[in-house]
Amino acid sequence: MASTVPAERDLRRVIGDGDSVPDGEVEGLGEQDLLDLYRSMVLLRTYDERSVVYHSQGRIGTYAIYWGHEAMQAGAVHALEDDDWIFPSYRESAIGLLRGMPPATILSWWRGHPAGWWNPADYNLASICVPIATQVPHAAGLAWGKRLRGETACALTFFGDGATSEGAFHEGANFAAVMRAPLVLLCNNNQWAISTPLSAQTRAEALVDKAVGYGIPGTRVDGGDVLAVYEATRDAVSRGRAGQGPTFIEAVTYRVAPHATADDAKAYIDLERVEEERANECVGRYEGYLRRLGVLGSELEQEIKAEATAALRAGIAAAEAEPPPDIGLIFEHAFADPPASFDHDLAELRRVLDG
Amino acid sequence: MASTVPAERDLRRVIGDGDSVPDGEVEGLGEQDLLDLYRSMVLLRTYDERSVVYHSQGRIGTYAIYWGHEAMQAGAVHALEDDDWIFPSYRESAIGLLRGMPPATILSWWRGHPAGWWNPADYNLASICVPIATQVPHAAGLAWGKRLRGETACALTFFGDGATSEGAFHEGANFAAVMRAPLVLLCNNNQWAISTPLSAQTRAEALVDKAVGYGIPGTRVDGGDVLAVYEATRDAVSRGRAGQGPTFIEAVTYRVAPHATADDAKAYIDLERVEEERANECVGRYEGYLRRLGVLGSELEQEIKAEATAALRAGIAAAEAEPPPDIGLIFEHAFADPPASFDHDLAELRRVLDG
Amino acid sequence: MADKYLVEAVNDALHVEMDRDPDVLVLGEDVGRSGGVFRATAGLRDRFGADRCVDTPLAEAGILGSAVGLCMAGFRPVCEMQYDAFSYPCLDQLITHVGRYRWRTGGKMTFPITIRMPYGGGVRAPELHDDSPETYYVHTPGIKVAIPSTPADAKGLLAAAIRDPDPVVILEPKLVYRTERGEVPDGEHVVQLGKARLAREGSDLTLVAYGAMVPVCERAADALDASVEVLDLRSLKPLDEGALLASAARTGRVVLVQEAPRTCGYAAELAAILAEKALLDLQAPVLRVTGYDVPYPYWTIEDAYMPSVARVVDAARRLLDF
Amino acid sequence: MADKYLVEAVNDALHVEMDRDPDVLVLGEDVGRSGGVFRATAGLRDRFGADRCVDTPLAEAGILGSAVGLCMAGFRPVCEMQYDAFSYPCLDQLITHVGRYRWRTGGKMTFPITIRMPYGGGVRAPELHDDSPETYYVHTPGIKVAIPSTPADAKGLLAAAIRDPDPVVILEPKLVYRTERGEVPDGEHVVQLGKARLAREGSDLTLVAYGAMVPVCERAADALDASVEVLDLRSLKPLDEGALLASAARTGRVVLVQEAPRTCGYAAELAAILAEKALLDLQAPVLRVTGYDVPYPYWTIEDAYMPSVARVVDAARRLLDF
Ligand SMILES: Cc1ncc(C[n+]2csc(CCOP(=O)(O)OP(=O)(O)O)c2C)c(N)n1
Ligand SMILES: Cc1ncc(C[n+]2csc(CCOP(=O)(O)OP(=O)(O)O)c2C)c(N)n1
Ligand SMILES: [Mg+2]
Ligand SMILES: [Mg+2]
Repeated sequence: MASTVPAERDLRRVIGDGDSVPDGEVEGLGEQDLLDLYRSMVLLRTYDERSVVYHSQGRIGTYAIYWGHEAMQAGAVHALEDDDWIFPSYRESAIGLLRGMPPATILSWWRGHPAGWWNPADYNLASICVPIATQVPHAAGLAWGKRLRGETACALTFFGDGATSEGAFHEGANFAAVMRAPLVLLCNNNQWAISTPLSAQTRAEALVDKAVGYGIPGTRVDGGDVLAVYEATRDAVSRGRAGQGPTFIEAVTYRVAPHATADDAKAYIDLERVEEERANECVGRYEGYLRRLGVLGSELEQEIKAEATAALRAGIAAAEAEPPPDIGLIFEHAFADPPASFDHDLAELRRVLDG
Repeated sequence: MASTVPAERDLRRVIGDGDSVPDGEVEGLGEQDLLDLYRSMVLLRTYDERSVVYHSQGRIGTYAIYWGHEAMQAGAVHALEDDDWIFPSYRESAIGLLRGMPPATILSWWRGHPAGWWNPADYNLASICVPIATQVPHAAGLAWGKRLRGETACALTFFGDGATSEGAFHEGANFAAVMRAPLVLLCNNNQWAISTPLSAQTRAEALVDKAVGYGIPGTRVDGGDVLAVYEATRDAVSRGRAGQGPTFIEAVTYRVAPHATADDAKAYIDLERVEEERANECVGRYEGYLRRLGVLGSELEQEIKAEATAALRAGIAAAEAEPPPDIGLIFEHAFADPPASFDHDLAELRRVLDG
Repeated sequence: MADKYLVEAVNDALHVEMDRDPDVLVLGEDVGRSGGVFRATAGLRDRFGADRCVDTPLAEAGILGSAVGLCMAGFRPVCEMQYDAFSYPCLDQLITHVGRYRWRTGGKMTFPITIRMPYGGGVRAPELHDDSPETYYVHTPGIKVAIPSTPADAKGLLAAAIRDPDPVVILEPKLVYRTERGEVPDGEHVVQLGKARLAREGSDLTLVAYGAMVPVCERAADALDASVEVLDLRSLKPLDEGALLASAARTGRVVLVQEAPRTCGYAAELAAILAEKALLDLQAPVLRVTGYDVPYPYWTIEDAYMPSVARVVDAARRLLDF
Repeated sequence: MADKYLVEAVNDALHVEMDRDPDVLVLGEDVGRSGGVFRATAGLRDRFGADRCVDTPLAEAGILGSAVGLCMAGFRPVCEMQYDAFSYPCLDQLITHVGRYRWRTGGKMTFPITIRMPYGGGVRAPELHDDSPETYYVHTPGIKVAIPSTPADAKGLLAAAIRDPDPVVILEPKLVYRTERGEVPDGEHVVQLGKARLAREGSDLTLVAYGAMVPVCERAADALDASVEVLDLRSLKPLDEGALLASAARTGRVVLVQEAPRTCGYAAELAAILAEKALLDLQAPVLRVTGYDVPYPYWTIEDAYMPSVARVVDAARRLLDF
């Protein structure tokens, strides 16, 4: 007998192929909203492409590329209100751009510079999470806390397909379900965990099936379709605000880029598949949609892209203008009231380095 | 759209109620097998009831009572071959009895005496696992290893409803699925984790739903029906031997006893429900079945119960006859080649204690 | 002032602090309906409601991880780990996030998390109910650690932990939960972290301990015909280094007592501090009386494993005769 | 003999040991298809098959927990943790089972598990790719710990770990994975655990280190106008206590160097041993040069955090002038 909480297996799509598959539309999204979404995607894309260049120029350190995931990221965040919280993984390092964070802040993070620190409360955006899946319980706790306070804010957390294998994902998802926390569990199924394919990560036919075990609704969307992601996230958020607890969204994408600038994917990835996916990448798909809708002309497109490029140019300049951090920072911020031994350690360190 | 790996939600049952619900039967189980099952249940029941007495007499330490879970335990183990491995939690501490382990060994474990140590390879039975759910990855590894060796042996692990919330359960279950390990994941859903009810543990309507997320089959049985548990386990084992990987079995029981001798359940449990469940306890149900089948008469019943009582009487005597362990044991068995410092530590300790 | 057992003092602190600050929230396994397996949280659920004394799912990393998120929502979570050895699943969250998140925000966001748990051996329990895990916590940057030995300190240190802007781990000596009894101030009572307690003054030798080892050292002091000082550290991080060095300077002879396995135990840290900063004061080697580098033994022989009065006395005599 | 980088020596050891013993099995994240993020396991999957060099799901507790079961099935699992800080999710399995299971069976069943991981800082990486977690491992009963500093020892210690009947953690200094280069014996090469290496003899002062801190100490020795001994411990547990005490007796001045945070770091254990057993040999305090008790900093300032030649030299001078 089938479970009574069936996960939706069909890929939700809105954008057509400009041919046999017709375009759909998302109720409530006006022209301005559609263009805002586009601006966000372009900004994310520009940040990513510039970062790869900056890395090759030695201007930032190792960088986790997200090329091709812009629709998934922008679609989700646009479905949130500003007081909703975002818990990103390193793969969504630039998501703050969609919350008004200066590119320089994120570039500084990748430059190993403390100017990359921010106060999560300033953007309702948690710090970039490096250990896989460990941000999921944080998001569950925040969402639970908001419910306890009677606030309407929700939380959304991004994590990958590989992350679903971690105990931290499991414990966080279950906590959210049990506490009826308004949380969107957004799984970016790009089908690779570094060199490990999804088939070596799980036997589930679809990651959305995991929702069933937590007794929460799950839905599956084409992660390259920004409007589908937007709609699915909006539905999940409204469920959360209505006190119905968390929702699991599997956004199906593909990692067309190496895991990070340090990684050589050729060793393991199927290059033909990569080419196919690249040809069908999400920004181009959305541009086609907007053009068919007559909302985007090449002039506006150029203008938006120029804006983004300018923002990044200014961003890297600002990041590089940051003065080198003082080593005193080593001893700051670990505690509100650092022990006296820290002063002694710092004094000694300065003496040694100066002499 | 429904998941393609639906978990079976209906409770599998074989034993009727001697009234409107007719008795079923399990193909392949002869009279002798039915009586062997009964003997095992009686032995487990006797061990448990005697242990509670021994504890009250101060002859064993704190003890985790399993009264009412005998059908779940015996049904599962009888479906295994001797070379299949068992990974118990503390709740199945006496499961070794069904593998020929002397009661004295288990009683010694609860007496905090090293005579309670055993070599898992002697019984294909792992040590009693105290930290919740942490035995699940062990069982997955053993089962995976057996497959790698081309052996037909499977593994079965017992864990509770509360255990399903732990990351260790999740990681172990997923490993087993991915490695196609011949593992039976047997969840004893007795609906309580100490004082925490199932409703505070998960939002899943049934724990068997968790199977879906791992892409493995799941089935749900009446844990008080020894034949249903036997049959479900036998099916799972044959799936495993056929190379089809793990199966999740939810055995629905109820914890009619306190969590352990130290626990006072009256503070939180529904006593009426406990009475109902006690009235419908598994040994009595099976006795009714055997009588209706004409396989068990009161004479034989008395004989079997007397055997068990004698075994326990001999067991506690043997356990109490164990000489107090020498403190030298503190330094043994941690390493195959203990460091010289251990000799020094022991010598000093003896000197201090003797002088 | 009221006479209380140590575990009652813990319960008292929780009542007072939850009453004082509506943002304080207790979460853990079985802390609510049953009031905790040691009854440390008894009465909280009835008094403050199921939303402020929460029976969580059975998942320690989930408990501590969600506490991080609760802080972001403005709460001050008090997490109970049911037993010492069952806190290990939360070490990953502790090390990678709890100890680092404030730093990660440039000090702009605080994480006032308290983690409290019963710890230590001698209670005749099955394995993994006996550990002394302080090293795992003390070694972790960004984490404070306190271990009370008296009912008054159990209340005061827990209150300090709950009010502290940073994460604090409180290890409660379960062995003496219901044997150590003493006067506990009514109402608000805070014992500042980082201040040791001179349990007994002396001039010949110093016994340094914390938690359940303090009463052992006091009995050892009684058994010795010498003027023995007993220093109850109370707070391991921050450490009252001044009190340690002052006592070592006074007596020149120091025995460090800890229940945990020896290698890299906290006594090693204390000995290292003495070897660096008190070398010229020392009139004899620094001795450690500790648990051994083995799995905590079965309880029929656990008393031989635990640092005992006899072992402490023996070490002290060796120093006095040095 | 062949000239190899340290990480190549690790790879060599894995090839030799897997070739030698069909029960040896490598498992971890990305160890197979890609040969590991540092290429330490490169070639193993092609050579020995996907069943003996296994890309596991992304779950460290699952990796170590299933390794326990693999031992019960007669295998000798070699688990890779992708980075130091990503080994923390496996600490629960390590402490509650890996270090105790042999004991739990009365010594009748062995658990020949090797856990290897790159560790340490200085590599200009985002946070949590820089930790030195040895204390968590060394403090845990039933666990052995070794840390090589040369390619030859990287091969020999790993081989010893794989052949050892008990669980061994090998921390590989990733900072020098591809800078330390040296002669590595071909074929089978085993360096017994528990034997320190006198990297350099001297009579005035001893620098004690392991892993990536050994080359730092050697450069510091060069910079000092004194006869400096450099002791490379190689194995932290078991420790070659004799070598430590002998060197301390020779020089009377000891500086202990470790990259990990100071409190309860391994240098504390070494200092405690000296304070107990070498007090009369010591002509000066025992100094520790360590990482600090703070989260490992952002990499723009990590060089100031890491124990440097300058800091070691400074500590040494203070002792020489004492
Ligand atoms: C706990 C932990 N283990 C290992 C790693 C190393 N690591 C970084 S990214 C990665 C793969 C993650 O895959 P996935 O979850 O699918 O996210 P994606 O990188 O594809 O976005 C691994 C293993 C880590 N960061 N944290
Ligand atoms: C990791 C861990 N956390 C906490 C405990 C304490 N504890 C012992 S039994 C128990 C409840 C277990 O409930 P369940 O899994 O349903 O098994 P049951 O006792 O009902 O058989 C808890 C929390 C433990 N043993 N291990
Ligand atoms: Mg992925
Ligand atoms: Mg239960």
